[in-house]
Amino acid sequence: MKYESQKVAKLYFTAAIGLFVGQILFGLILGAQYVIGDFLFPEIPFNVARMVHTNLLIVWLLFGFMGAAYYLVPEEAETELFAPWLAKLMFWIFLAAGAATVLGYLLVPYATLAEVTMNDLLPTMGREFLEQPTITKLGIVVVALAFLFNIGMTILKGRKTVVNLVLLMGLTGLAVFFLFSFYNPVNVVMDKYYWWWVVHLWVEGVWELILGSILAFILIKTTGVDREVIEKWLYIIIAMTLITGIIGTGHHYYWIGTPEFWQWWGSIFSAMEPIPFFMMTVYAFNMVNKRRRNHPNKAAVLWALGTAVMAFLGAGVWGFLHTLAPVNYYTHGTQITAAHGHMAFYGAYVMIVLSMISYSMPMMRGREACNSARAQSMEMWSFWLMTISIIFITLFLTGAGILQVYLQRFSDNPMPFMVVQEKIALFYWLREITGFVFLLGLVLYIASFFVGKNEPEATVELAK
Amino acid sequence: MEDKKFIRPCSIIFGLLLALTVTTWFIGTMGLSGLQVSLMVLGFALIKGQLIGDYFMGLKQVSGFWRWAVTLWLVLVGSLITYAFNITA
Amino acid sequence: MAQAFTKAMARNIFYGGTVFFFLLFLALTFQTHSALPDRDNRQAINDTVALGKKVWEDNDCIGCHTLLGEGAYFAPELGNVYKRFGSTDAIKAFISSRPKDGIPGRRSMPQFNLSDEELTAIAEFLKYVSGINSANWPPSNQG
Amino acid sequence: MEKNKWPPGDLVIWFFILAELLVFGVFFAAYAFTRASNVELFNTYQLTLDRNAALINTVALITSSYFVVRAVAAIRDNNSKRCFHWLLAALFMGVVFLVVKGMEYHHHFSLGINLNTNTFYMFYLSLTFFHFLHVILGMIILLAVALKARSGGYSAAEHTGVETGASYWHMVDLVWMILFPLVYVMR
Repeated sequence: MKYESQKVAKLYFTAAIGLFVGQILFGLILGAQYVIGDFLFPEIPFNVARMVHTNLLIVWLLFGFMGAAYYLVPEEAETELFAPWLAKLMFWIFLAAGAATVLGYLLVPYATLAEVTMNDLLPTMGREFLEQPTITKLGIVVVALAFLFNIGMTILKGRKTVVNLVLLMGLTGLAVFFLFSFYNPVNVVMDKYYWWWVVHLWVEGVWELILGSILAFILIKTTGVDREVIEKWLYIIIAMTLITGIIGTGHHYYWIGTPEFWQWWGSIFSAMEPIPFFMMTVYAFNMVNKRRRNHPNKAAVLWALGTAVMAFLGAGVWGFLHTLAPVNYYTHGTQITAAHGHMAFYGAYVMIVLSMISYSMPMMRGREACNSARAQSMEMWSFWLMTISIIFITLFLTGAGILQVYLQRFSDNPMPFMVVQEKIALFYWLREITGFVFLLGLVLYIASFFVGKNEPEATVELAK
Repeated sequence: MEDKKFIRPCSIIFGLLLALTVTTWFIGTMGLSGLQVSLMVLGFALIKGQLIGDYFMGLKQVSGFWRWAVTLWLVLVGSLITYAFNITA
Repeated sequence: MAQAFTKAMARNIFYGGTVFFFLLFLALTFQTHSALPDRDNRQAINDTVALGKKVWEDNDCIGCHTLLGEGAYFAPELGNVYKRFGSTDAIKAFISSRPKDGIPGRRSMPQFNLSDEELTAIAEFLKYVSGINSANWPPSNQG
Repeated sequence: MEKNKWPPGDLVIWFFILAELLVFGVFFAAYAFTRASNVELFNTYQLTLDRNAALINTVALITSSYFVVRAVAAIRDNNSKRCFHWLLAALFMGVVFLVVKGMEYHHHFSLGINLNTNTFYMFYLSLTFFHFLHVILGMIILLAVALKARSGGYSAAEHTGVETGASYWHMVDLVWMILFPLVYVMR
């Protein structure tokens, strides 16, 4: 860490981890409700718990991205952050808005929340992932603008590196496409069409720019490979991402009333979406193999390599499984989608944020380069526990999905939804149990921040 | 001179490409149809593709993977199309 | 050649490719808009349907159900529920008869205490959605 | 003659060319296999296409590609001016392609044909329009190269840019070599 103002990232990362815990706890509640239907009913109905689960995920990832940006941008630009006070102010505003929104979900019925936040003036609520009250959405826009201003000004006054530019483009895209969440016509097809401009163009578009630039930063720092080489590959990977991903949006336009040419355009382009993820895996391993030095923060390197692999598996392979229109005809809106969603979000976005935290947190907490060997070892245990858990969760949901597709849609006598759900309950039980293992991994992860504090830093020799 | 070595074959290839194109067009305007005709036309197209790759793109002077990149593509696309036309005939 | 490939060229392809494919995406979006009037059942949209969509959103129905396959996978697909139930009355009866404390041990839909007007509206909204041309999806009536 | 390790131009463009060929290849296969289950429909509507226009366009693209070859030869001879002129000629043939194709589109659109008319037109329009956009992109690249050539930006020693643009343009030509018989002639 070279600049004092980078430390503002610590706030963001701390909040991110806290909200991550909340997300997982609500995930466990949801998993339980899948098998014990009346669990916590009617106090916390499924839809409320799900809103909390998904919204916390989005918010903590945004905290993570912002924290990563506040840490990375000054270092790359070789200058102090333009306005650290603004970063701190926006942190508290964002945290307060997020907390108030989640409390709103939990404490009053959703319809009441819609009423008191005057949703009727500009109705934007009640759509998947965009459940936040309109006023919260406006708050997000304000926070995002202030954040972009702060980051943009820092880059403007300092050195302009590719990592910074790509990150800035990704974050700007994130803010721009979020604006489509304010468009909500009565026409359901139009509503859905532009809803995907937020959701798809985020996770399969601009977020991948953010992911790519953070990964590039960590690789530059930990491997010592020439910046030119890493930046070149970064450009190629994000070029492939957007070339395939923009038209790839079409894989959401098969069955929602949009014209049928999308079945072709969507299938062809989205089938190529795994290519950039595959390139990212090859590139990450290549760079680590070509490393000029051994970085003592072994845990951070593990997270970074893990991101590359799991993003390819979750987003690439599991996405490809059901992206072709003839397959998607049967799998659309089943547990297959849920399986893909879990591994893709964990592999691509959760892991990149945790990589960045792993790399930067020791330095912000006063270490020279990394944590003690004991803390790192515990962190790596948590890596394996969480990663293997998510793989099994994905496999169980995939199993559930295949059976669901067969019983409910493919067989000669399709069965009703609820009957099928009971027949596949075994998979849901296994998923829930695995969820607890994931929680254990998360507990270890947090514990790793508190062990070995008084022990010396790991050295390269020890870390080998 | 290097220049001539490069241009002369390309000029001949240019003539060949034109001839094959006109033949294809002629078959089209005659309204000929059927599997044999289709495959012949496809064959012309694959030859044209190979010539463009070898001479215009200059892959003939390259060794290794890239030497055969275009050829590989032509073979793949050619066989898929051939297969698709075969199952209907 | 000094270098097999350059950063400048990689950058150009990133910018060029992105602009190119985004423009193509806009062109396809334009095509989509011109095709929608024949597919999206917009002639069925009226004030009741609009109110129905508001009821749908204000109660976060998508948090449990899917609509045309999008949403949560906890409860049945509703894009075709009008066809599955056969009438708006059946939909209204189902929603209004949900027990307040749920059904012991089973997944239950909350009792939303909707007014008669809201009940009619949500049923009409679901009827409108069932008229959208979804390219023959879902594969079976069960959703 | 000793062989090169890398194809002409910047290697990045070749990755891009490979990706593009992949997309077009999949599109071609999709056309062929969809046709297999709709032979009659495809054969009927194929007759509504203008093969003469397609001939002109094929010739235009081949000629244009050949001109680009001459441009590359010129710059290898260290003749920037001649390189610029050949590129202009190539661009002119590109314009011919766009005009002729534009007239075809005008004809179809005035009949109210669009992507949603039927499966054949969906493919015909998707494939040709996707290619049409590539022609435009290729021309933009060629124009940039031509302008740089005119200002003396290339030499016999360093002309990677010319070769890069040329390679991309040949790819646009190559794809059309398959597209033309597949969509206009084979039945």
